Amino acid sequence: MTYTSPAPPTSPPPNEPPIVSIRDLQKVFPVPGGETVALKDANLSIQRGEFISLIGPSGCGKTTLLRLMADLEQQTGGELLIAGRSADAARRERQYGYVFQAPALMEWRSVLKNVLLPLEVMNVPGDRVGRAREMLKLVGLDKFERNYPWQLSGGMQQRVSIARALAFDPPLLFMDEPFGALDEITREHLNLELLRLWRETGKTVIFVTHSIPEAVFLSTRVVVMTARPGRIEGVVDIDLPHPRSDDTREDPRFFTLATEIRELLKKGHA
Amino acid sequence: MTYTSPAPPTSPPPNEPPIVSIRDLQKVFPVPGGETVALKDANLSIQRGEFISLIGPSGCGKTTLLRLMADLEQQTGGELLIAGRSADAARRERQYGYVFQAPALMEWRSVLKNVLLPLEVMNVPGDRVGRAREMLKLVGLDKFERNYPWQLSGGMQQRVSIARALAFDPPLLFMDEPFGALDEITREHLNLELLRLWRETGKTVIFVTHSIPEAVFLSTRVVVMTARPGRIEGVVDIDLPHPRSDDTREDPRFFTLATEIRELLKKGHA
Amino acid sequence: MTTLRPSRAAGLGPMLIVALIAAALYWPLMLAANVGPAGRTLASGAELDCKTALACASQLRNPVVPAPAQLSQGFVRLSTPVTSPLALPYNVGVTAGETLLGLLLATVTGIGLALLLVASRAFERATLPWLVASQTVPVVAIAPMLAVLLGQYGVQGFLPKAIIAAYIAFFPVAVGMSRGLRSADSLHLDLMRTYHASPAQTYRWLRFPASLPHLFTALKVAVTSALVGSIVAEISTISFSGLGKMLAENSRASDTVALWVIMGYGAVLGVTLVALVNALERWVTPWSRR
Amino acid sequence: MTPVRTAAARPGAALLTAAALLIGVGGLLLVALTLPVPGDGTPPNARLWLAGILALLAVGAVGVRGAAQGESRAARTLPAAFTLLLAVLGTEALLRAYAVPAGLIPTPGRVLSALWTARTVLLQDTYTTFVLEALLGFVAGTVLGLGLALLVVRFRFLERGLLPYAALFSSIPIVALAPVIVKAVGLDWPSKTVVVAVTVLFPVVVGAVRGLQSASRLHLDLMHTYAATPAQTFRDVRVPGALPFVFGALKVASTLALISAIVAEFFGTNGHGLGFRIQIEVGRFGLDIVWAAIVLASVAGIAFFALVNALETRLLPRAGRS
Amino acid sequence: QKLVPVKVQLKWFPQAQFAGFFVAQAKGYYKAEGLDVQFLPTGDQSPIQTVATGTADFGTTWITDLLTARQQGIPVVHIAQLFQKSGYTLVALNSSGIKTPADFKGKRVGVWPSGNEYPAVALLKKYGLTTSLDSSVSNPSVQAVTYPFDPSIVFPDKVDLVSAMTYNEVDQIVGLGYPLDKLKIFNASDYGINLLEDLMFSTERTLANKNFKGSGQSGEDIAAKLVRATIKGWNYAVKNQKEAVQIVLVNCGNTCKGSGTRSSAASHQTWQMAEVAKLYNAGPTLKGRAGYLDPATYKANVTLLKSLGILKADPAPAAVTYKVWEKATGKK
Ligand SMILES: Nc1ncnc2c1ncn2[C@@H]1O[C@H](COP(=O)(O)OP(=O)(O)OP(=O)(O)O)[C@@H](O)[C@H]1O
Ligand SMILES: Nc1ncnc2c1ncn2[C@@H]1O[C@H](COP(=O)(O)OP(=O)(O)OP(=O)(O)O)[C@@H](O)[C@H]1O
Ligand SMILES: Cc1ncc(C[n+]2csc(CCO)c2C)c(N)n1
Ligand SMILES: [Mg+2]
Ligand SMILES: [Mg+2]
Repeated sequence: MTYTSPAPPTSPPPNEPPIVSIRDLQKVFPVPGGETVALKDANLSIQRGEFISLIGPSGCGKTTLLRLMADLEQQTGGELLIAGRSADAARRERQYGYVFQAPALMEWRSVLKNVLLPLEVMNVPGDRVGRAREMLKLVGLDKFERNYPWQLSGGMQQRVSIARALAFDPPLLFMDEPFGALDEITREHLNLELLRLWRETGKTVIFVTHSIPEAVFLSTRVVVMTARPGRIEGVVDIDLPHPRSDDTREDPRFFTLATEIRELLKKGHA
Repeated sequence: MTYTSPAPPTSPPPNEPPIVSIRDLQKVFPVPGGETVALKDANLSIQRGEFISLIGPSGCGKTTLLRLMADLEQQTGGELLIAGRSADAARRERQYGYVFQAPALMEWRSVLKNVLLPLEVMNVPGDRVGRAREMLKLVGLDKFERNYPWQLSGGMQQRVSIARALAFDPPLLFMDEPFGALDEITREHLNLELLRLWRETGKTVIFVTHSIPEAVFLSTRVVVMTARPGRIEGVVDIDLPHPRSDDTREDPRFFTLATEIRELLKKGHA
Repeated sequence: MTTLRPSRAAGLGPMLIVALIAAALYWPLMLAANVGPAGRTLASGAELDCKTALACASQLRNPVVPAPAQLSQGFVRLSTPVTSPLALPYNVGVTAGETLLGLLLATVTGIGLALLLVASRAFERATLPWLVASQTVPVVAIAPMLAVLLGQYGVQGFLPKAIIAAYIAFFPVAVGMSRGLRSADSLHLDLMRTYHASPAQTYRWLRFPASLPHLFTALKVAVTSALVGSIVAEISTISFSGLGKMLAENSRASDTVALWVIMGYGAVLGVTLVALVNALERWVTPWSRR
Repeated sequence: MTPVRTAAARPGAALLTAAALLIGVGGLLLVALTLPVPGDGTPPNARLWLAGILALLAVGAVGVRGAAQGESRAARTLPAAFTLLLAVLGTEALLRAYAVPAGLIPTPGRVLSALWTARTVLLQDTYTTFVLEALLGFVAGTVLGLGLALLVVRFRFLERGLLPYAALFSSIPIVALAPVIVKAVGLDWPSKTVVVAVTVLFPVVVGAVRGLQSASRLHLDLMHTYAATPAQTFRDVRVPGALPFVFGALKVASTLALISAIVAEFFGTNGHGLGFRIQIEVGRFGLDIVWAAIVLASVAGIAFFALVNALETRLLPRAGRS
Repeated sequence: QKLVPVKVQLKWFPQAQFAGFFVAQAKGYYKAEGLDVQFLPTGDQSPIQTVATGTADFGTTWITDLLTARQQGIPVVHIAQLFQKSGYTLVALNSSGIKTPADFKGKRVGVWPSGNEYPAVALLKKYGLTTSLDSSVSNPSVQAVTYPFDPSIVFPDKVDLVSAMTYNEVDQIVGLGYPLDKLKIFNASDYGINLLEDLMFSTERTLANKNFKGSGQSGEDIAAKLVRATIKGWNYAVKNQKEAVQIVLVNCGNTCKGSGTRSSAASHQTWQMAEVAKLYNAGPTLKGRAGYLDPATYKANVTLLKSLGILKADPAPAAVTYKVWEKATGKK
């Protein structure tokens, strides 16, 4: 795999607008006999090249926030800019890839063809099949390229969906609990691969996870959310050095940060 | 909540047959142009009152093993006995509850009605609605009883499905990554609740997880599996004292056991 | 859970057993159905080759339900010589041809309409009620008029029947296909949206494949509709051959037994056509397991 | 997710819509009135008028499109009404322009007046065909069909042994079936009711069986773990999942019922019913009454369809988001 | 030379009822006139519709059909009258005790729909009887039922009287096991209801066409040739009935066999040929004017139809032309 422009992580070019800028963002769902406030007064600014993790109790609005940024849902209040433009414009420019919480594979396509989908839709030039195979290899499923989704286990399906999102090499990645259904070994392997990709390509990643260690290990910043109404409880800067490795987890600072996030989470839960 | 018969964990009554006994169990799926060996030469014996975790790489056959025990799939080889009877007989006696990897809620039923389902089907006497509400409270969703499944986040749906499996108080519980989609705080809370339930009721739990700490924290034994063909790589006895609490995680033995499992897993991955 | 579902390759055994039971029940049922008319016919002084109502029940010239011997004679009479344009095999072929052409027309129209219905809310609102209405118009009543209208432009023979067949077959296709096009999973639609796929791309890569199961379900309904349509068309418009033509002729000639034999051929043709659609479905959608 | 465009939100568009509708409908009305009724006076130059009529129809279509914007009640119902109006006026104008004899195709105006002048007979016929034959037959066929579907799903043997024959029977056209049933049951309305019941039966069986078998695998697995009785699985999983399919089949059956009743009347009547009326009037070239009867059949069919539709929305407040 | 293609719509399935046409075709009479004639088989559509829209050039039908069509503005024109007498009957079993039309009161009568019910209605009206076919009557004295032509559907268990053409359905009823001596047959013509049947017609447009299908001949000329050859065919057929039946049998599909499954096509068509010969050999034909529409009979028909309320007024004179017949036969 060859990627160009290895951007320095966490140091955006000066004067560039933040890639994500959120002001007083709000999302209310109407439900029979009332409404659910899924997100309230969210404020956040993300610079190009950051790796942001969203963490928070189940039902606190993480998915909702991602969907708003991806222009899959319309906010009911506040302001949201992606790379200085509207979410809609960013989507039109194919700025981001999205890994859904559920695999969302197309049952009529084989594994390989599922990964090929974005390349075909976007008419990406070059050896598409080669590229798709490369991605499958990355997630350890190169041997399954001819299977259909229903012949895979839950975790395997989720990995295909990760390969699909990476296939067209978008500058921004939204990932909704991508590694939730994976075993720790596979997960750690993919963590490292993701970090390498991020480092080498200068992508911005916005990542939902339930694992505090994972959030600390991967991120430049961790956004901690609280439930009902969903709010941003706090943002923790992860000042661990890059590149990270298995050793990072041994760093005492790692432990401190994890505890800090843990406390924030507990506070949100109460 | 009142439960009778608090059985002493890990000490089955003498002469009782193992609640699960597996010999050379095998499951082969036919796939176009070949077959997938999902499970091979599995041998395992589980005593009443145990808490067994299954852990292993994605696609190694954990779900398959659970489905075989639950009589949802027919083995292609070997022998399988539940409480000395066939899996079919055990199922007919409503010996177990099953939490699927996906929530599998019925979209035409509200949250409360979903939890009520097994009580209605089994014609459980007494205050069913009260019981269902109690279970929803346990998983922190008592405020959502009138919502429909699609109005819940992924993790919330999974919690409803846990409440549903617990509702009819089965002696044996199969749980397929029940906490995978939950945040750490909720997860730890539910871990403790599950352990309490297990301790107080003498249930046998067979639990699939990807989290090594979770497996160690919860189990009496951890079964480590390897992928393709799915095999049992090893079984680790968790000799940590009961009842367990947050302090358990500080126990040096906890760390040793986790590392042991980790090594086994790594071995299986290679 | 494979054990809970019947496999496609279910044996022919049960069908055979049901057929045998039906065969065993046929004789008594036939007698029961015919004994009344036979008795009344005898009572009215008709000269038959039989004396008692029971004896006559199996040899009425125009039975309510024909006797097996009558059926088999009728079958041979109407099926031979096999290559004759007056015999059933050739006429079945003609009707099959009209039906398939009608189905093709119906499929093209139905899919076209479905695209319009799904693409334009204005179109749906303006026309859907009238599409439903078009199906409440009795074809038998308008088929002759339609054939006459087409006839003056030189459209005669095969084509008017196919068009009438298409008239009743397009509707299930349109409804099934629009349901299918709308059946795309919302997560998949979201996915295509994140790719900023054009509507055409969303159709090509998502809506079309997702609609195939619905389309085929509809086609199975449509193919029998088309068959009924072409038979009706043959009866009610100028036709030189076909099952409908034979039905009309034999009904004018009071040949009840022949009607049963032709109906039998029609039913077999219907099942064959449905099986054909099934085979096509399995070929087009290899991913579907069941 | 696209923002909803409403005519109200854009006054310019609303004005344009109104103007287009006015020109389309008013123009056609004017044309229809200017042209002589076929038979009165000299036939006009058809080709010239054709161009004008098509142009007016096109303008009207633009108006209909405009009227369909938004989610108001009017936007839902008016377009269909305007389409009908345009179609009726367009047909009237075309038939006049081409001076088509009333004995071949009557103008909508004549059909309307026939509807009025023959109203008592036609209403009586509608009662016979719609209520006695179609409705009763539909109910009987549906009840039987659902019962059969239950049996078929309950006993797998029947599914394999009987269901294939259902397909066999459903491909027997009514035109072949009706004479046999009329012969067996008689010429009065019950024979038509039986024909309707038989034709309704098969779509209902097939739809219900398909629906009952469409249950999600995971849900069936779940009930399996509860060792639920087949009856319970039925009630809690299969039936809720089957309802959409059953209603789909019922909608098809509702239009089928009416057509079958009419067609069956072609094979013998005691002088009542829309099918009888159509048949007898065709022979007299009273095509205005024929079309009036067809219109009534259509209206009854649509009403029937709408009834089933309303029942569906009532019984299935679908939880799904679109 | 090149033959002019001509399409003729028959009003029923091929059988001896159209023997003259088939004989003319087989003997080459049409070809001799320079015509290439194709017979279109019947369907549920009326011959009027096929001819009026130009799907066929000429057709056969019966008088009521033609005049009611004319009344509804369809410009069809009578050009030749083949059958000079009505073959319409109502048939009862002798055992029913029905002796005269007056006995029909309170009985069930089976009639054919689609305009074929008029002779029965006329007969009943003549005896002061009303039927349920007339929707303005509240207490009809005769219960009429309609059915699709095949008498075996209703006779004798569902109706007391059933419609039958002398040349077809009567023999079908015989085939059901009721020989003629068990039947009471009411011939409509015996009771003064002589609505004329098989006639030839075309449209004003076709007849006025100066260049019929590019043949250089007028529509009227073609019509005359067609009528001439057809009459020649008919004359031959009624004289050589055995041979005519053989020719007919070649033309029929499944329809010639008559009632039920037992009687042979040949014997049924032999009967039919004999019966249609009687209808052909009547009135003007006996005076050597075959194909001529007797103005007196025509007038009587019009009067009858007006009294029944079927015709509201006298038909336009253009409904009938004698020019074609005159051109064909050279007679006046
Ligand atoms: N379509 C909807 N209609 C109504 N309520 C909704 C809808 N979608 C989400 N919600 C509600 O919004 C809140 C936030 O949901 P969201 O899916 O964003 O949570 P989440 O943080 O992703 O949770 P999880 O970790 O469990 O996936 C929840 O309370 C949920 O019930
Ligand atoms: N119905 C099936 N047909 C064919 N292959 C199957 C089927 N179900 C499972 N498999 C295969 O069996 C193997 C084991 O699957 P299983 O679902 O048991 O894995 P798992 O351990 O639960 O994985 P995960 O942690 O990802 O859920 C996988 O390789 C999968 O592809
Ligand atoms: C064999 C035979 N049977 C019935 C008709 C129908 N038909 C034609 S004219 C007419 C009216 C009689 O006055 C009727 C009933 C037919 N043409 N040939
Ligand atoms: Mg979520
Ligand atoms: Mg699994």
